[in-house]
Amino acid sequence: SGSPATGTASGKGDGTPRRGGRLRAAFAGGGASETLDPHLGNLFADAARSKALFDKLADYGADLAAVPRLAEKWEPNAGLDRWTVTLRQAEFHDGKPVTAADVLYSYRRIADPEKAYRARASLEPVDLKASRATGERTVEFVLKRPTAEFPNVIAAFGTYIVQDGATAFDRDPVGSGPFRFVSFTPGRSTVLRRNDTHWDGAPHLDELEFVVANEESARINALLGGQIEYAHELNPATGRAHEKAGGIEIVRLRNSAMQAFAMKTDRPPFDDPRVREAFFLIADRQELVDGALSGAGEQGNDLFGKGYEYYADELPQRTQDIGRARSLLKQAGAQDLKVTLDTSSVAAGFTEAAGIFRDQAARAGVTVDVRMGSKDSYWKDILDSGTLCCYRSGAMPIESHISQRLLTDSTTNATKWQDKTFDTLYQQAQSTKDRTARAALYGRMQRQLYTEGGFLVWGFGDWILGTARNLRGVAREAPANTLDWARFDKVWLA
Amino acid sequence: MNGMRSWIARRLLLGAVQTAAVVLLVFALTEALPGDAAVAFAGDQPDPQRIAAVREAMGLDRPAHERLADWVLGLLHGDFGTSLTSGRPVAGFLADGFGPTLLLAAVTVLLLVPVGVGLGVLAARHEGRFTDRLISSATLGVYAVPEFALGALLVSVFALRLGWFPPTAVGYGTGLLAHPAVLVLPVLVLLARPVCSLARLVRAGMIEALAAPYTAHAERYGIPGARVRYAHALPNALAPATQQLARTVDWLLCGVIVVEALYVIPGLGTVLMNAVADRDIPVVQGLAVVFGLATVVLNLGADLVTHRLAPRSGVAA
Amino acid sequence: MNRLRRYGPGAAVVAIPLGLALAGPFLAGEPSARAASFTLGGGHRLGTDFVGRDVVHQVLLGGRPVVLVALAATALAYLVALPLGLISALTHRRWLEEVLMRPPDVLLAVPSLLMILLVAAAFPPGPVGLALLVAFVSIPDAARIVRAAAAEAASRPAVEALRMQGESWWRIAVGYVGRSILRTLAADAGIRLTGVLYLVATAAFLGIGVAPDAADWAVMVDRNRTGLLIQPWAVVVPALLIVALTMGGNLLVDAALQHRTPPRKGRRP
Amino acid sequence: MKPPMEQPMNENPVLASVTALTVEVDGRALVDRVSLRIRPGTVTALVGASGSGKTTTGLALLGEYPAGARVTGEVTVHGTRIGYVPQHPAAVLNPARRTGALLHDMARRQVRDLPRPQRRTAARQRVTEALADAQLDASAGVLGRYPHQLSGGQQQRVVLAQALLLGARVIVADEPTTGQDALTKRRIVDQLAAVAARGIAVLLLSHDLDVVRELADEVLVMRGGRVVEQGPAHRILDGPTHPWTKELLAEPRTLPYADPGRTGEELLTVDGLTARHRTAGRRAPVLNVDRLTLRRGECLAVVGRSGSGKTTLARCLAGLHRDHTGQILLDGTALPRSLRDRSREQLAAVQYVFQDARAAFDEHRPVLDQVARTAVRLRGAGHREATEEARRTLTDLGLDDALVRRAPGGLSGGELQRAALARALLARPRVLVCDEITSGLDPVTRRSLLDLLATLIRRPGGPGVVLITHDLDTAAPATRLAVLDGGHIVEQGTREQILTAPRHPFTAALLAASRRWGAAVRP
Ligand SMILES: Nc1ncnc2c1ncn2[C@@H]1O[C@H](COP(=O)(O)OP(=O)(O)OP(=O)(O)O)[C@@H](O)[C@H]1O
Ligand SMILES: Nc1ncnc2c1ncn2[C@@H]1O[C@H](COP(=O)(O)OP(=O)(O)OP(=O)(O)O)[C@@H](O)[C@H]1O
Ligand SMILES: [Mg+2]
Ligand SMILES: [Mg+2]
Repeated sequence: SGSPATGTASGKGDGTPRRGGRLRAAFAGGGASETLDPHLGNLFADAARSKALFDKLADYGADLAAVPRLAEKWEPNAGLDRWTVTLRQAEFHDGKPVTAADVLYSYRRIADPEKAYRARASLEPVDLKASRATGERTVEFVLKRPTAEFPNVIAAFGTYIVQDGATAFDRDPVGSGPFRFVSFTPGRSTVLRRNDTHWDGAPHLDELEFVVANEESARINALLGGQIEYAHELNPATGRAHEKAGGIEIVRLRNSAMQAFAMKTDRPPFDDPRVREAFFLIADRQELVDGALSGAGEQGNDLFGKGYEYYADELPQRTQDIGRARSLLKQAGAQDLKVTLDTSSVAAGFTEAAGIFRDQAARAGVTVDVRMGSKDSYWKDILDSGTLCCYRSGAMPIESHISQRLLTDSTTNATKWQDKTFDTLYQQAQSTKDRTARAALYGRMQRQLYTEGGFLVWGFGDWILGTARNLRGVAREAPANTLDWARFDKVWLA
Repeated sequence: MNGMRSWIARRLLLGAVQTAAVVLLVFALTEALPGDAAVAFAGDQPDPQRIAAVREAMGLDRPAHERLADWVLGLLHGDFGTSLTSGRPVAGFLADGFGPTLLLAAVTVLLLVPVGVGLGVLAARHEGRFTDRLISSATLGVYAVPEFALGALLVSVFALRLGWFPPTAVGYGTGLLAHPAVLVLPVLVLLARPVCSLARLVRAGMIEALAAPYTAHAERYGIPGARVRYAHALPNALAPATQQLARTVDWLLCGVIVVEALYVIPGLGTVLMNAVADRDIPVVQGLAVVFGLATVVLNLGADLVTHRLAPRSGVAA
Repeated sequence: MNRLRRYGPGAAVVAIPLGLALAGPFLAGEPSARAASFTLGGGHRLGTDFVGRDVVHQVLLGGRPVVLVALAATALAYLVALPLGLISALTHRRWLEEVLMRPPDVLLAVPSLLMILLVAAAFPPGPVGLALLVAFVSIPDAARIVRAAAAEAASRPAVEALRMQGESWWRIAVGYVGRSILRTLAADAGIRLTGVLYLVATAAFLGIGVAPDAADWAVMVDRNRTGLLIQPWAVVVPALLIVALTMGGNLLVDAALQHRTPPRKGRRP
Repeated sequence: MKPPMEQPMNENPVLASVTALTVEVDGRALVDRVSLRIRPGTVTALVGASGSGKTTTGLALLGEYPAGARVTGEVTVHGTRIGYVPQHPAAVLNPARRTGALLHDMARRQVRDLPRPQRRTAARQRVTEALADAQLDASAGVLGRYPHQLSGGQQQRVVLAQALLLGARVIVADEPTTGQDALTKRRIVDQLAAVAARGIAVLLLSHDLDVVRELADEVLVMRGGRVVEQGPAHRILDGPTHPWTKELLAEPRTLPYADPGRTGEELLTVDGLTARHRTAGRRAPVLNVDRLTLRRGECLAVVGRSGSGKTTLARCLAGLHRDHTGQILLDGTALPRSLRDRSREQLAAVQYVFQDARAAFDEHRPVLDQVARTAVRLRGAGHREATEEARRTLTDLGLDDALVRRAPGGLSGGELQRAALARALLARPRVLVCDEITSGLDPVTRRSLLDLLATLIRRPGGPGVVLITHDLDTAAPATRLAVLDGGHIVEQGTREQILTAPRHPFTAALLAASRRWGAAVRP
């Protein structure tokens, strides 16, 4: 068993794993209102903790393709609207086996319309009323429509399997994950201990402690001072400072965060594709990557999912062309264009990118007025209002990106991209069983987005981790949110 | 003490009104902030349906005044309500955050008062001369360095290079008192600014007081220099400094966000930051009560001292 | 002869930041092209800042707003706090004092973070609005200090005598009481000025007043902090300028006030 | 008591000496080649005109000089500390500390050698004794009061107690009795004599020639910074040679201030007044006046023990003391209790001259400007006009132009007192309340000032004057006298009646005490 798709022991020369020890990992956290409910989690810290305590049916590999976890295998029917999932033999921390009933309970809990758990949107294709357990360890999922990408659904963020009937998690959460619960102080620390009977092999560590440190400098200082062994989410500048110094190990998880400007395609001035194209041409992506991400990333090509499965990397890299941008704007009758660019300190690099883009746009005669918004309500605010905003996205399959953001009925369609043919292509892809044929369809959709879409994707940021030199086995190719990211059952302290 | 007592009683009554005003104001401010707990909860998945469901689950669909009234009713029974985001009682949040905050504040104040006052008096004694200039420049210089920079500097020198103190309080949990070394650096950063403001105000008042005839008189009569300065001259210089001290203690009690973040000390400032970010109004309100009361009490205390230091005020025509 | 000794140090220290603030914008010239953020060398004498701009250029531009906004905000705060504190120190009507001083107390208890957040969200103001906001936040504090310092002076027989003469409130309050507490006011204002600077920077980050990437020393210090380890100049230089401004300014004021005290033995009982 | 005269003085060692001391400010000599010697057990008195340099000489002994002064000559002091009773006691009393604070600190240092448990009581004992020596009753809570809660005379006695407690071998006493009534003064003088008898040297600076006569062994007469005559007390006082000394010794004024024929109807009436002071949280009544009136064109003298409530009464009249019941009527209409509520006319109508002139001036502004402001504010005069008038009034009071252009710190006690009077006069008041305005003046200046006051009173439309004084000589020429004791007016009546046929035993005692000073108390 195991995770076939990703090479876990990535670091060459990490040596043979050593058993024992306590790993302390620092994350930015949610403060005193944190909970251990795996379905409630929103933050990276929540995700990492849930991953240690619980398991999902599947998870994402480094290319964001689903890899089986608790699910041993999955089989669709011919119409792709019924999927049978077989569970592997696994047990919860209290010794009870993981059963089909637990899976259905967990999914129904997530989908509870009253509760509005984050993963509910991901489970939307599943008709949970009709789905049923066909055996102790087999579940038949009935889908509302053909869904070729069903494995993405069961690998989605937050779709953890809890025990049938479980409601409270803060006291004594029981999962099937590689670590068992020891103690939890919201906003401060969570202590876990090795689950010797985990189906994927027992972790090397004896104990795992998650500590909360919201300030980046605190995380790096604690790491440098030997108070922790794993610091999540560091600044590019910090990364550069310590990469060569040698005191600690800097790990860059590539392609973790898409950075973009989102243009609302349904309203002036961006309802005119020429204006959108002009904006594509205004951006000097390298300058943005260097300035806003401090060089820690790669240029984007106005498409989501660089390096992921189905990514259209045959499309030529777009570069700045102010002259052409000017003429396109002129054609569109928007020479002295003034737009407001919404930004906020909600994500690293946002305000920087906005400032840099403002200066770039000025060269094409476009006046960009940067407006700082509240970071707490930013995503909601930019969803419907404004015309241009900073946008970013964590890793997810390209299919999920499309279904959540680019269909007419998508719930978080920040570019207001509503295109009948595009929708049709998507549905077509979902009912296509053949992978190559599906890939071709995704390619067509991406080409359309490349020429006239609303996302000006200018870069992909690295996710930077700091680890102690004696921490081994940390995956280096897993974008944030994928299986091997923040995975502590395969690391060890040398 | 009749007049004084009634004055204190009135101030306390006013204090209750003020605290209520603080709570109302904070409630209004948090309500007026864009987004609510549901929006904050939704984060980068602002699916409108989901937000609506969360809103309903949290009871945010009820009108604001109703929620406030409920909360106030609860408060009258000593119940601070429950957090919207976690569903846990707010009182627990306050209790958890209060320990570290109180500890930091207490240690800081214990050091601040002697150092600030001492430096101020020393500078005043040598007004215009080298010592004065040295003290003034040093305190002002430290004052003008932003907290994070000072914090970073202290950590890199004393924690990372020399290894004298731990760089952060990560992993010490609530047992800060058991590890005094953890407190050294945060307290130093916390001291940096108040020491300057206190010393400057003491210096200003002290220059006048030292030049006053009553000080010369005490000196003339053989009272030892230190006693003249601290027991006879200082009381005349202390009123503004007391107000400043009250503000400092208030600031320390209401959470010192930068230092808490820098050294990972989960105090009230962190609780407030998170609660505001989450729009967790009951928690924010609970904090408002605590902060309001702290401010009222501290201001009252400072005013009492001011009054005591200028005994003629109130009698004068 | 003595003048140089007295004013020399303060003037020397404050000259650099003040000179830069005044002349900087004229010396700055056109901005050079952006480079990668937090780099050293490459034609940038002090390296680049968090968005890859030349630090020297930013430093030259960044003094004026700092000096202007901080001065304006401090002055504004005192414009309100001074009368407030003096009225309440000079009145014998308790209720008037309560009416004047209790409401600002409420403001003191409201976390300033919340205040700034709200203003940032509700009506993002320009630099003028920022100065107003920062002044507004400082009023209660300053008023209390004024009140406390003035309490003793306001109850002296000299004030009674002035009243006896039918002297106007302003003359009593500003001409006598204000003058008596000048040193304390100067000490408080001198420090407040610096406090205000950083409040401006915090506010900028939240979107109030100046742009988050504005050329402003305090904003530079705040925003370049992430690069402290690889490109310290972007933080150190503006921070040192602010330190010099604070230190020099206060030392100058100290020196100016020095002669106001008669020599120790000069006062007659 | 006075040491026997026969004792040859030069056998005594010199404790302190001043030789050819010259103190110059801006080229003007405040003290000009003054020499004096102070010997143990003797009282050396400096007398002379107001502004003649007495205080400056006294301070020189303490090593203190005016700001920016050029000093030549020599001052030597053997022994360590010098006790000092300044002319304005309020200035050396710490406004933020209770009066006991310094006394206790001093006493504690003196009992350091005792075993720890006894120190406290011993220190307290010493303080109580010193207070008693200074005629203060420690049990009356004086120690627990702030300086402003004491009357002018009480403040003076506290400062005297400090000097006595110090146990220094030299005491410089600058006008130690000015604020005291005849009875208290008597005891203080006795105390000073006892101090001298213990071998302590006293430098007495005083205008009160009776006190000087009683105490001094040697007298120096000063004028314009110079010593014009010097010698054993009895010789100087009984057989003065210098004309200036003779002038000093001239009889006080006896002519009534007011023209008895011209007193008119009631001008100011105090009706059922009870004034309270807050001490230690209690509001205790300190003054009860059923009825007291001042008629147009008359001078009402208020006399009484120190601390009997005279200043409180004056402050009530002036609207400076709000905490009182009852009414104060001006021309039959009640005056607002606080001067803040009084109209400009009302302010101008009732003017008060503060007992402590130094405390009542703004130390930063020139005296002339401060005096002139009264006319500007209360009578609407122009700035130039007002300054001119101020200058004239001040000159009438013997203060020349150069003097009044200085800040108050540059004026002597008596000079400031006169400036304070001028400030009130510029309002052209209808009621002038004078609180001890002659205490800092030499007999000559005092007489001329009182003459001036009399001229004013006698002028048509002149003010009615309430004259608060401890000096019966000064009170005697008043139209009527009111005698205050313990906050009550025990007796009031015409000068003839009070001075010749006092009805109340307290009045009699006060008169007797004054007579013993040789005061010319006669109708
Ligand atoms: N700082 C000063 N600058 C200039 N002249 C001064 C200063 N201090 C005092 N004088 C002047 O010196 C003279 C002597 O003052 P001094 O106080 O010694 O007089 P005095 O004899 O004590 O008078 P009084 O009896 O009125 O107290 C006065 O004319 C006064 O105006
Ligand atoms: N502000 C005050 N608070 C409390 N008690 C006071 C206050 N002022 C005066 N007293 C007390 O009230 C009494 C009357 O004081 P007042 O000043 O009227 O006396 P006085 O007759 O003017 O005495 P003196 O001749 O010594 O100036 C004194 O016993 C004094 O101690
Ligand atoms: Mg004198
Ligand atoms: Mg009196």
